[in-house]
Formats: sequence, structure tokens, C-alpha cells
Amino acid sequence: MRIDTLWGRRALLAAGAIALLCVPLLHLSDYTMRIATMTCVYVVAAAGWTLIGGYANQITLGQATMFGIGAYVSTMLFVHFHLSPWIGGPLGAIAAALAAAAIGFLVFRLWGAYFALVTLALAEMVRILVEYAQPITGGPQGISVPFVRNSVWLLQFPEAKDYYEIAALLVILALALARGVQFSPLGYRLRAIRDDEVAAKLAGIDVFRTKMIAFMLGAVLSALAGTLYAQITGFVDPDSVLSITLSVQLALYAIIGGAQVWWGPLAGAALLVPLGQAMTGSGSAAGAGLAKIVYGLLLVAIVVIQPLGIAGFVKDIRFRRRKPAAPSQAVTP
Amino acid sequence: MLSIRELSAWYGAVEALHGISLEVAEGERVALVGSNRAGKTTTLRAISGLVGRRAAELTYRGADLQHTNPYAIPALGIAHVPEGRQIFTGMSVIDNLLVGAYTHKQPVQRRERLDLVFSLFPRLAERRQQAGDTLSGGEQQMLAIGRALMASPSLLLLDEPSQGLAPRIVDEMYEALQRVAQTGVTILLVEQNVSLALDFASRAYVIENGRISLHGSSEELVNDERIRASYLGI
Amino acid sequence: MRHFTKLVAGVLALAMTFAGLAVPLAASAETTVTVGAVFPLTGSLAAFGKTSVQGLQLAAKEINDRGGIAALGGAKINLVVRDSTSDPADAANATARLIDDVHPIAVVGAYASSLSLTSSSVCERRGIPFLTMSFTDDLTNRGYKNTFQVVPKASVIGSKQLNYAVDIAKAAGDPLKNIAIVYENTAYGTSQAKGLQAEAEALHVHVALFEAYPHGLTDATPLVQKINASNAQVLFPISYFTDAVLMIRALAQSHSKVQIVGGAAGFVIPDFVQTLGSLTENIMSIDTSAYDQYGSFEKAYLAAYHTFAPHEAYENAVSLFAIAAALQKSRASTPAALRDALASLDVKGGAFSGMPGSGVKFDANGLNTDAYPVMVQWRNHNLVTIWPASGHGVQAAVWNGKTVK
Amino acid sequence: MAVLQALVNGTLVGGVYALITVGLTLIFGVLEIVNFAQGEFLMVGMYVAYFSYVALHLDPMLSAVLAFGVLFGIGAVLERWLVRRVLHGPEISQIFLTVGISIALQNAALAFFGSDFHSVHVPYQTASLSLGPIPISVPYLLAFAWGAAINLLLYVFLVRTDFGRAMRAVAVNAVAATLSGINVSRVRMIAFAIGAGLAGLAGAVILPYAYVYPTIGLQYVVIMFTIAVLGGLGNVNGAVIGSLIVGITQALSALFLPSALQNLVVFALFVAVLMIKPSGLLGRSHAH
Repeated sequence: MRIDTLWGRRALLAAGAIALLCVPLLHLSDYTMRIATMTCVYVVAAAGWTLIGGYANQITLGQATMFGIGAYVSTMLFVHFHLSPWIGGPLGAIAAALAAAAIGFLVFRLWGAYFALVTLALAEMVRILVEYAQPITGGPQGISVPFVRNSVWLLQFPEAKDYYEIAALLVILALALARGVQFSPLGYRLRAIRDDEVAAKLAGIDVFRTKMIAFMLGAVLSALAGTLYAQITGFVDPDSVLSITLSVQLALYAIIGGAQVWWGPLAGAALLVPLGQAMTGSGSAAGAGLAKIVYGLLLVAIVVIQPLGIAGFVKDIRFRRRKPAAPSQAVTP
Repeated sequence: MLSIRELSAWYGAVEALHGISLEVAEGERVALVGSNRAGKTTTLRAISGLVGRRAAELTYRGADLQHTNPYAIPALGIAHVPEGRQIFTGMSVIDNLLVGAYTHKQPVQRRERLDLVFSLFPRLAERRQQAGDTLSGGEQQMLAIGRALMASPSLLLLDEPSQGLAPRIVDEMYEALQRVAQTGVTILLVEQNVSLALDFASRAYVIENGRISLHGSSEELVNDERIRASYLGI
Repeated sequence: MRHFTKLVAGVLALAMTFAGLAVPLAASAETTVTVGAVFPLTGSLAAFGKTSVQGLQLAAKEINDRGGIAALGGAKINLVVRDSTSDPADAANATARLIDDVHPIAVVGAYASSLSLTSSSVCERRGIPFLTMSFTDDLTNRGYKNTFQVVPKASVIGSKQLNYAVDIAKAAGDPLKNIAIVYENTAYGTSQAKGLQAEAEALHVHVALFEAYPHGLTDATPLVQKINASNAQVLFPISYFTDAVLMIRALAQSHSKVQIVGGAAGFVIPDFVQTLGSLTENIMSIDTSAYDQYGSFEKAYLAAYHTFAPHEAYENAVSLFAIAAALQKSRASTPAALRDALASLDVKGGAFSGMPGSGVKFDANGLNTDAYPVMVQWRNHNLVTIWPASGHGVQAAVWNGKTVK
Repeated sequence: MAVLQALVNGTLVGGVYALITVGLTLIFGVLEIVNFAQGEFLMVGMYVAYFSYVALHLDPMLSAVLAFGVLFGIGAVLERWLVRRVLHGPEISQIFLTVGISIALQNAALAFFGSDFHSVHVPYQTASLSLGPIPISVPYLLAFAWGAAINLLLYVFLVRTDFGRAMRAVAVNAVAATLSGINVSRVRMIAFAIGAGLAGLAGAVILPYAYVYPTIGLQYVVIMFTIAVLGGLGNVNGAVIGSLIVGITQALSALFLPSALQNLVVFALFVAVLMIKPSGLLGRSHAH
């Protein structure tokens, strides 16, 4: 079945969005809903990575910085000034966008591996500074978000699952943005940069500006996800929201799902977050270790077989694409 | 010694050569001429296995090149001087030459080859410790040829040796190539400068859009109307 | 290509198998009481999660071997262990899942303060008692009804670390004037160092060096250079094992003779003496339990794991013993009833003897008010309790080579 | 005096860093991929040395050779079966393939060796020599000596031997190297294997003053990247210079700044250098 008309596609997307919002009607267990909620948070954060890392192939290993800024700014405003996360979250997003502008200004002229490693170093610098600025940030001890009361205005609910609808709405918003960008002139410019930056420049694209817009938009998404994360877990510390591990994870979700399409983060996080959770169930270190070996091997297998991730597999199936029979061996430099 | 029948070649999925046939005999100097993007470079790359290719026959001294790994081809006696020189930047002249002698490990033989190269291109001897990319264009071309000669080839594939060089340097280069040929090395030359090529070679093939359109002795071709009109500008 | 598709299929199949294994069989509820345990079994804290779980398992075995909970018809403790990983959010997830899956009557966890903070939040929201031996003050500062901290909190540990050292130094006739404090830049390090610093100020001891360093050092020489330059009489390092090892080796290399008074954690585990050997001789450390008083638990641990029981193993066992005692007293069959029983618990001696104060009694915030820290010292590859001098079975301290009477 | 001591310490540590980093640099130089699993190779090397010590009472300074061999083998296999497949693939695959390998190795170590900390006991562990009033740590000195020896050997190998020259040729221009009769795939495999082997060797050599557990690689990997990029990825001499700069910077900054900010200075230096020279101190510029 293929739905090719514009209205058909729109209807399908709307149905998907409604389905996402209706998940609580299934009466799943608290834990399952908790994971569904966390998955939504990571979808949004990974979508932030996709805008720059996937669409423009600027592989940043510092997206946790944006997530962390979102988590910290809203939490600090909440704890110190009793400001609702509904205000603190957007302020955090603005702060993340500004941080993205500053970082982008430094790194956008670097290519490939250098870009990746410098974003990693800058993210580490942010983590060190947050740990050092203890009076404001709580330092390495982090900040516990006090549970004031069950309140929509304070974005405080007793259970993680109660955040589901908000998280799902944010997912719809984030994916709508990602999809909008993908098919907009900005998306074409980003793709041109991904395919060949020099050619894009020659074709008159303002490469720096294009990357910057995508990076800042991505920062906003990841920061909003960070705000929600802080409210759900009730605790932020540098190790959990500013770590290299988180940066790598966000990129992984996007890549496994398919970094070049808007729904990649959704597919990736929806597969990996529950899988990762399922694997931590084991009660012994050896068992837990073995489970995570599988996780590593899965990643290895996917990048080797299909660098375009799940989206690549889907494309192969939809177009029954066959590679032309390769003639005898050729060497590429 | 080099026999090619029905050779086709691809860049990815794009076919760039459409079944060309070509012969080079022991000790001959053969030129392959044609306009830009006609398939000259691709032919040489197909012989060396740098592009995907298929042929009814692609043999050198009886060895089937289609079933030989690209890196094993130089050991059969074929040395390829690629388009654009492709010297190893950042490595010294002497190191570039020694990499060329990678398949020839005996020190005595290397010494002899080095002496030969330095006698052909004395300027390389002067600059032996200099980094390859600090040389002038002509010197870089000499280095590329010298590197190929280090492997003691019996067949030399030359891709556009005159490209981007001053006329005086080109003359110097071709004088050196004459001397190389006199040592018994067979030469298959790709050259955009057709008069230069026909001057140097005894036979030539004309390639157009991935197909051989004409071939014959250099004398015949120099006098051919079509050649004179299209390539020699007479 | 095909064989890679197979590889993916294989990997997925394996993953599913693990996922399947993780779902426990429904426990037969009649004769067992299910207690959850959430500890880091993977990631950088895995080593401590492992020893914690070992302690819990021994405690469960001891309780069950003695006939289970007599008041509940000899019900056996069914301990269900889950990996919190070393990440706070995952610790919360693991706790939520544990509660959904096995409906434990209580949860014990999660060694590290950051993990316990999120894990206890989940338990609070679900009304399940959460027992912990994590140190941080935050745990029992939040007004939670269901969090019980069996050990003294970090600020108290920090202040006693200095307080005892001052007393020991005075008893040795070498009053403490000038000290160096170095601490790892983590929740544990900073909160304990603050307690230490406040106490130093109160007692007018000069802090010549107050230095945080990033956890996970690759090289301790710059830090050691600073320590040596401070000319401190005593060094108070608050470190996990890895940094402690680098620091003590680098101190030895620089011929430093400074008296070390460690801040528990890395200084009081079997790995410490196994790795550093005789370099540990006479190193002191503040601690939350008294090794020489563990009794039968100590013997059982030694027999099972061939090392002495580290404090986290014992203190987590104490959590389980406290649960057992509360169940015995109240015949509780629900988490809420158990919570109330724990809140009014007051037990002494027996299995609790290894806790200084040898008892468990929680205040309104869930902090064990019976517990206080002790000073321990490495002697001939063993830990002995040396302070407060009035305690039971306390040995004489050795201060800068001098035996204190 | 304190400055002098810091310089000596910084130089020693820098020498050790050079040993740890040189493999990463070699791999990038020849294969143009950043190996995120290099820290885990170091970890495996440490375990090799640890188990050699337990089973055979071999000093890590000697079992370093064994660690090199083991990691050489692992590196060769990984290159042959996995890395090779992404060399011409998108950058994303290149980065995340090695990330996947590192996750798998870390957890394999956890599953098979357990989460305990391990170290060795050697007589020189806490020994130090005196250079005037300045004590010099013997284990650091030995590790430094290994670092110097390895870098010298590698230099001689790359400059004086045919295979080393071939490796440099492949790094610069794989097509021209093929035309010179060099089996490029094999050279890359061996370069990766040597790079992995050197990480293993480094792991063994630092074991006398450090310790090993499954996630130890994470502690070293960021500093490795910093040094490699600072010196110019792919440039072996650059790695040595970068190592010394980082080692000395860390030691000196500790004199004036809180230890907690020590790495901030290193990262700041690193970012600053790249702003001025985007390919690192000795890096060649890339036409990408």
C-alpha cells in the first residue's frame, strides 16, 4: 500500500500523531508508560541532533550540552526563583540557542573528525565549569528538584507516566519542525552542505548561516527535552545531563533510526530506549555486561550494513533497490 | 605484449568505456589520443585496475589482468604514471623514489635504478632530500616518471605527461622519455597534445566517447584529414 | 550482505533472549517476602554495586537459614536484584520496573548518592520503603516519608573525620594545626569536604589546602605536589578507590610522610589493601561501620568471597536485617505497614553490632540516629577500629608512628 | 623550585601520554578514522598485563610486548572484518563503528573479568630517584622510557623501512601507492593493528602506577583525543609534541589553578590552537 497524495500523507501523519497521544488509553503498566515517556524525551533530544548532525552531516558529539542547559536553566530558575518550568523551559531553550551560536561560531570552519572532537572538548569544558560553579549549579552534587505539589502549572506530577501527554505533544512539535525543515529551502541547503560543502558554497549558499540556523534550532529542541527530563527525574547532575555518554547516545538514536530523515530519531529512540531498558533487567554483572555487548554489536552491525539506519532499510524495501552488479574490483582512494 | 579486446569500464554505475580493443607490442611506443573526457585516462586506469572493468581479453605477457589485484600489477612489469603526477606530498624525493621501488627489494638493483633515474633527471638528484610538494610542476612530473621507473617496468603507462608544463620543460621531458624508450621499455602514452604524441609514438589510437574511432601508424594519422581537422588544427 | 543480515538477526535474537530473561517468574507469594535491590552492576560504579549485592545476598541467606521471618510463618526473603547502571535516570527506571514487576515490600539501593536520590524518589511516589547506605545529606533532607538512611550522613562523617583526628592528635601530644583537604569533585566528595571544612573552622584548625580534583585522575603528581607544598601535618583525602591509589603511590614516590586520614569510600575496601599492600600501614580513615564487630557476617563473607566484607556490603546487609526486624515486629504484609514499622524500629546488638552505636533507630526524616562514624586504621593489612576510644573493642591508635594510649 | 618539579613531572607524564596517543595518531594518519575504541584497547592491554602478572609473574614492563601482540591481533581482526567496510562509507559510520566496538569491549571485559579493580605489585612501584632535590618517580620514568623508545622505533620504522615508507605513502595517496605495487588494504590493516598494539603496550606500561577495571578507558580517551588533535591528527611527531604540551600544561596549571580546572586549561588550549590552525600544530591541511 502506498499513499502518495498530499492529503493522504497528511492524513497518515495526523493519524500517527493522534495514535501517539492515545497511547495511555492502552492502560499499560506504570513502568511501560514511564519508558514511553522517557522515549519521547529522547526522541525530541535526538531530533535536535538530527537537524545539524544528520541533515548537514556536522557530527557534533556535544549535544548533551544543549540538553544539559535546558535541564539546568529551568531547574535553577525553579529552585532559586520558583519560576515555573513553562517559563524556565523556553528560557533554557534560548540559553541553549545562544550557547549553540557561540559554539557554532568557533567550530563551523572545522571539518569531519576535527569538528566532532572539538564539540566533544567544548562539551567537557561546559561540564567542568558547571561542576566548578557550585554555588549556582549545585556543582557535582547536582540539584534535586523539590516536589512541591501536583500541578500542571509547576509541571509537577507524582509519576513519570503523568508527563506522557506533554512529552508526546513535544515529540509531535519536534518532528513537525524536523519534517518542515527537511522539505524546506533550509533543508535543501543543509543537504547541499552534507553532500559537498565546497560545491554548496560555490552554488551561493551561505554555509555558515545555514549551519548556524540548524544548530540553534536543534539546540532549542534538545534543551526543551532537557527541561522535561529534569522535571521527570527530579534530579539533575553534570554526570547525567552533560556527559559524553549522553551526547553519544543522542547521536546513536538518530543514526540508528536514520540520520537523514525527520522520523529517524523516533525510530531510533523507540527501538533503543526500550531495548536498553530491557537489557538492564538482569541481576548479575556478567549478565548485564553480556546484554550490553549485544547493544554494542547491534550498533556495529547497523553502521556496517546500513549506514542510513532503519530509514535505509525502509528505503531499500520500498524501492526494491538493487545495486548494479559490480564489475571486477576497483580501488577508490 | 599488452592485449585488450572489448574492454568496458565503469565509474560506479556509469559506463565510461564501451568495448575498446588495443594492442601494444614489445618495445613499441604507442599513443592514445583524443579530446578531453574521451576515455583515455579511463583506459589506463582500467588496465591498472583502478576502475571497475570487464573485457573479453585483458592480458599482459599472457597474464590475465582482470584476475590480478591492482597492487599486484606493477610486479608484472607495468608502471603507471598517473594523471596529475600524484606524488607523495610531504615525503622527500628520495622517499618517493624508494616507494616506487617497493616491489624491488634488492639493494643493488635499487642502486642501479636510482642511478638511472638521476642520470635521466639530474635535477631530482639535486633535490633528493626536498619534500615532493615543494618541487616545481616539471620536477614533480619528472619525479612521477622516475618513481615509475624505479620498479624496472617493461611497460610504462604515461598519462598526460605534458599537462600544465611550459613548452621548454615539455621538450626536456620528451627527450628524457626518448632515452627511456631506448633502454627497451615499451610505452603506452596518453596525450592531449596530439602532434606531440604522434611525434613520439610509432603508432596511435584515437579514442572518442569511449570507443576507438581510428588507429594506424603515426605517419598515416598525421596525414589523415579528420585528424588534421579535429586535433591538429590544420 | 546476506551473512550480515544473519548477524543482525542473531544479535536481535540474543537481545530478545536477554530481555526475556529479565522478566522474572511470578514469585510464589505465600511463603516469601520480596525485597528489591537496585545497584549499579554496569558502568563505572559496578564494582561497588557488586559488593553491595553480595552483602545483601549473604544477609538474605542468613535470615532464611534461620527460618525466615518467624512472625510471618517462616516466610523467606526473596531478594530481586536489578541493575541501576551508573546513571541516575536509569536507576529511577530500574526501580520503577522492579516495583511493577515484583511488587517488593521494600527496596534497598543504590550505593551512589546520585543513584539513591532518583531511586528513592520513585519509591516515595509509590509508597515503598527505600533503605540506603548512601551518605549524602540530601537523602533525608527532603521530607520523604519512605527513605531510611542506615548510616550517618556525609556532613556528619566529614565533621567527625576532622573531629576524631583532632582528638587523636591531642592524645598523641601532637596537636593538629595545619591540614590539607583534597576531595573528588563528586556529590560524595564535595558534601563530605564541606562538613570537614566547617568543623576545621569551628575548631580553629588551619586549612592550608582545600582542593577539589576531577574524579578519575590519570595522574596524581600535580595534586601531590600541591599537597607537599602545603606542608600540612595531616592529609584528608576524600576519594574513591581509583584516585586514592594514584595519590598514595605518588605520595610515596615523593617521599611524603604525611599522616593520611581518608574519607571512607576508597580507603576502606579490600581492593585498597590488595592494591597498595604495605603502603596502607597506619593510614586512617573515617568509617561508618566497625569491621572488627561484624561477627558471623564477617565470617560468612570471608568464606564466600575470600576478602573481608567492605562497609557497603555490611551496611546494605544491615538494611535488610532492619527490614527483617521490622517485619518480625509488625507482621506487616504491605509496604505501608512496613514503613510504619521501620519508622518506630529500635533494635540493638546482634546483627547490628558492626554499626557504631550497634543499633538502628530512625528519626522523622528516616536518618538512623543510633549510628555515628568511627575512625579505623590499617594495621598489618587489616582494618581496626581506633576511635572514639570509649567504643567497644577499640584498639590503640598509631599517630605518626606513635602509639596513642 | 616548584616550577622545576612541575616541569619534570609534566615532561614525564607527557612522555607517557605520547605512548598512549601515538597509536591513535597512526591509525588516523593511515586510515583517516578516529578510533573511539582506543581507550578500550588500552584497557585490554592492562588486563593482558594484569593476567600475565597473576599467571606468570611477569613484570608489566615485559608483558607490554605480549600486550602489544594480543592487541595487534585484535586490531588486525577488527580491521579485516569491520573497519575496512566503513573506510569509504559516510563519516557517521566511521565514528560510530568504533563507538560500538568500544561499548562491546567495555562490557565484554565486565562480563568476563568482572567489575573489580586490579593492579600489580612490583618492587619499583613507589620508588623514586633523586635528581638533586627533585624526586623522579621510577614507574613514570620507566613508562617514559618505553614511550621514548616506542616513538623512536616508530620513527625509524616509518622513515627507514620499506613498509614504513609504504605506510606513509598510503596515508598520503592511496591510489599512487597502489600504482607503486603496495597492497593498500594490507598496509591499512597492519597500521590499525600496530595502532591497537601500541595502545595495548601503553596499557601494560602504565599498570604499575595505575589499576585496571572495565571502564578505565574512558578516563584516558578524552585526553588522547585532545593530544592527537592538538598535535595534528595523523602526525606522529605532532602527537609527541602535543603530549609534552598537555603534560607540562597540566603540571604547571596545577601550581596556579584549582585542580578541578586542570583539564579546562588543556581543553581551552586545544580549542585555541584549532581556531588559529584548524588542522592542529603539525597537521597537514585537508582539501575536504
